Amino acid sequence: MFEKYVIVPGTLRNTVAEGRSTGYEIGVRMPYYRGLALSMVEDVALTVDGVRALAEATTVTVHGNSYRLTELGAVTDDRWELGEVAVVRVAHPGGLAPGEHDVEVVQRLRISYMPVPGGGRARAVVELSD
Amino acid sequence: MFEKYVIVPGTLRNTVAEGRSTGYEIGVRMPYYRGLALSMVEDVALTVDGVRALAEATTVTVHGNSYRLTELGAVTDDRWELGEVAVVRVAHPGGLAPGEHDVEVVQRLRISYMPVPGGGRARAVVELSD
Amino acid sequence: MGPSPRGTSGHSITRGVSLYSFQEEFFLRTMALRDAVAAAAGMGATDIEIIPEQSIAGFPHVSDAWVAEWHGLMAEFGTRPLAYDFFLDTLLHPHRRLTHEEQVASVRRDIDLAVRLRTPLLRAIISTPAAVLRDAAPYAEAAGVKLLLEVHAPFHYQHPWVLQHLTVMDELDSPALGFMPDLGCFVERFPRVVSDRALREGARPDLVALVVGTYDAHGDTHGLMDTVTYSGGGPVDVALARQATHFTWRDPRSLLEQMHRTHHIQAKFYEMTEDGTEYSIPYDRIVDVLVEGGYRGCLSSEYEGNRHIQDAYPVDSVEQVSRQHAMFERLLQGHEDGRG
Amino acid sequence: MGPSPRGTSGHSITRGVSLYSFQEEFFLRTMALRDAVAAAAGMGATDIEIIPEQSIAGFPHVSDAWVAEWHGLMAEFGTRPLAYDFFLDTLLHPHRRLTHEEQVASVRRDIDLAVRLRTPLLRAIISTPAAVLRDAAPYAEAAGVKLLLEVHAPFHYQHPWVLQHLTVMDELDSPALGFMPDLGCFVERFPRVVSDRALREGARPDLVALVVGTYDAHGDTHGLMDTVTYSGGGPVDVALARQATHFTWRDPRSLLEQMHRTHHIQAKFYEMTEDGTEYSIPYDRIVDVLVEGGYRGCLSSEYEGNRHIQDAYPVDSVEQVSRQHAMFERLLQGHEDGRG
Ligand SMILES: [Mn+2]
Ligand SMILES: [Mn+2]
Repeated sequence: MFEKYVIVPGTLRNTVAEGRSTGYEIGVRMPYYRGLALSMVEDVALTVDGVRALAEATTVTVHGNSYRLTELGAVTDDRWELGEVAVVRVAHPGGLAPGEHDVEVVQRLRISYMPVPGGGRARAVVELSD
Repeated sequence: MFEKYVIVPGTLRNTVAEGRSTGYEIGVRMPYYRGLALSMVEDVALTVDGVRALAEATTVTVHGNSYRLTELGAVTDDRWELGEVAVVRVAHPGGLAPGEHDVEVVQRLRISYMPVPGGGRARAVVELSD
Repeated sequence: MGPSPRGTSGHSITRGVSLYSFQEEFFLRTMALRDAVAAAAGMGATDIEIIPEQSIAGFPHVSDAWVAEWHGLMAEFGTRPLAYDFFLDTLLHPHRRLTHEEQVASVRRDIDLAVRLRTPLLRAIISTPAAVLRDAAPYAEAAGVKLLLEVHAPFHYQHPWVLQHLTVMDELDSPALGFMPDLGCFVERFPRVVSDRALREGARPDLVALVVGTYDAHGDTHGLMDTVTYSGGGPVDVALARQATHFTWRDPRSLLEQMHRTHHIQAKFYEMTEDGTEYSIPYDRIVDVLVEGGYRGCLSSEYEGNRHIQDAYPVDSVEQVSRQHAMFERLLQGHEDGRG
Repeated sequence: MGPSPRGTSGHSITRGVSLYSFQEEFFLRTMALRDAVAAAAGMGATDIEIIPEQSIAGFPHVSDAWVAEWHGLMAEFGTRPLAYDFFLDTLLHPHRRLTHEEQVASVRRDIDLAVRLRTPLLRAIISTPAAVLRDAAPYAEAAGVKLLLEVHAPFHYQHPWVLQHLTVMDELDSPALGFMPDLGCFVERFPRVVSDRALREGARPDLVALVVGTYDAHGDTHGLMDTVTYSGGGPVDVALARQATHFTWRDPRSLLEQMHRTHHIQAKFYEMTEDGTEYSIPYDRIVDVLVEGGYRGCLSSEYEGNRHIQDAYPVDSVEQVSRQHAMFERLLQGHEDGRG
């Protein structure tokens, strides 16, 4: 469901602090037909060019509010809305090289009425934007 | 099936070369009711005290024949027999400390008549033997 | 509060749209709430069903301004709020399940919001325990709303889970409890939008034919995944076989069993064809059964085909829902001569 | 080569033991082949079924010495080799499936070994494609052996997969092709060894009762996993619900449908109770059906309870199989007055 729309083209960028690339970020949608409290987002795992981002190095930002991926379980009072493009940031000193990158996003959602986890896997080649 | 017998007590040992501990080994049985060509053993993943052994650092020895875990896929002419205690060795310089260790073994077997992978998970506290 | 009988006509069935139908457009921001209500009204629907967790950013915090806009839209387009679909996030927290009291509180929260949105019917998701509806019923009764369990495939009125609900309904005999069948229980033919997508993803045509043929013959889907595996099928083929075990076909006459407790119907559909019929669900026979049973309520469109075609085709949910309403009109017309 | 009728008796059914029954003891090296054959003979069984991949180290390379020992054991204990269970490792290689020709070659390899072991019947695992048996049949015919598809739960003679086999059997009309039902198709009651283990692993007693009750009433197990999830069940509860969808119950009279092609029977069982009956499979009615249908062949014990009790109890497969044979004797005795 909605796999095609999970990875948002044109949103892959390096993050920069004091003139240095500290990592990268990309816009990601949730593959589900309603919004969900962040406490039910069990994982948003990014893999770029075969290198999997550590959960500890990942943050998720929805409508301006940033959370560490590892701390989402406690966030019952904020939501990832339907179709909202969240910004997923990964601390990765040096950032990504210019050009195209193979991006994979695996999401695991805890949907109360499903006996198995929700979510899904999306993969796309994305060009690094400035 | 047979989970209880997968990890063989009394078989956890450090491996030693030139007076130094180079890693550890443990006796493991396959949780299945027949023998299987090694090419169908997709994984034998050891985790000791929460540290997962790398596939690249793991070897499997059946009746005296040793194979790298990563190369088992090509071994169609040797088998892990029913109930046979294979020796699983992990390169881990320094080896394990004396005393008890929390050992987990996850096996994945490619069973042709099953739509999902076979194998299973076993866990036990095992004392390091001399 | 219920739908009004049409005087001389032979049925008391109204037409509605669940905004669930426009999930593709909401997701991609190509339609807003106003567009959706306008579209529904444009096809002659009178009733609107809403999934607040889908349509209202910031849920469960809903501003008075939002509510005012909602009622403004209803007035502007001549529609009425009819149903509110609630979820019950029993697994809200990572390491513990909501307690019974927390679950009841969650339903009460939704009742409060339903009162503000003036939706007299609430969809209780099938996973809602019977004891939770039992203990929320008095609150619903006081609020003048109904909690209707959505009987969704693979469930039915003889299923152990639904029997627990029937026991509570029998004991409580509350006007606030009832059912809302989802017509996805009546998939007579395997939806071709699903098998076509599998083919696009590389499924083997002979295995697709096997899965579809077995389903369409209402054959034994037990062991269908194994059969596909034994035949050398890959993950896409096996996934299609798994889907065949998720659809269900049963006789639409089973709708008559609890008609006295049926106050709303979710008219699930996968594909309205160009000739104006649903490819897999026999709406003609279903409407006949509803009229025969004297159903007084809404047929609320629930389009769910988008997820099966979005990989390759543009999704036009408005066109799909419009076709369904043209079909509703045609089928209901046949009962408007007073013979119902 | 087939079982010999008993002259004046009313049936032509022999008793056998599949060495599958002693998998626990073989696995743990507490019994060797000789012990197993001696045990089978000791309970009056005449026929031995072997799973070479389980019993013969070094398979598929089997020495003449091993074969000589095998026949020596048969002679010593007065038993005869009857059946050879083959597997078909279509997924032998990680990245490709065996070709059709390789699959046929695998079956031929097993036929060659069966000839050496003098087992006239081969169990073709249910996953064997019909085309593979079709193309191996002439070789089997020349070798004087039969390839018998093991019809295992959830399969049956109307199942699409088995229908493919029936088509081949009808077309080829070869004496080398037939069936070997596994009586695990006839699980009337949920095996308590399975539910008891779930309880030991922490399953919720009310959910165990729901799963077992639904199964025993032959109710709808569709949605049982969901029901357990909605009721707050954890992984052990959900796994038990999944198991309820793997067992099957059908009328033992369905055995009559292909009796003319039934040349062997795997007498699967989970628990022989102290009173000498199988807890979940109605062997009394099954034996009646077999006699009524004029079945000429073996009831070959297939004990599969060990995996469900080994976590907590000592496994005594010999005792379990002995009890089953005492039951066979009792039930067959009832038909030895010539009325069959
Ligand atoms: Mn629905
Ligand atoms: Mn069997």
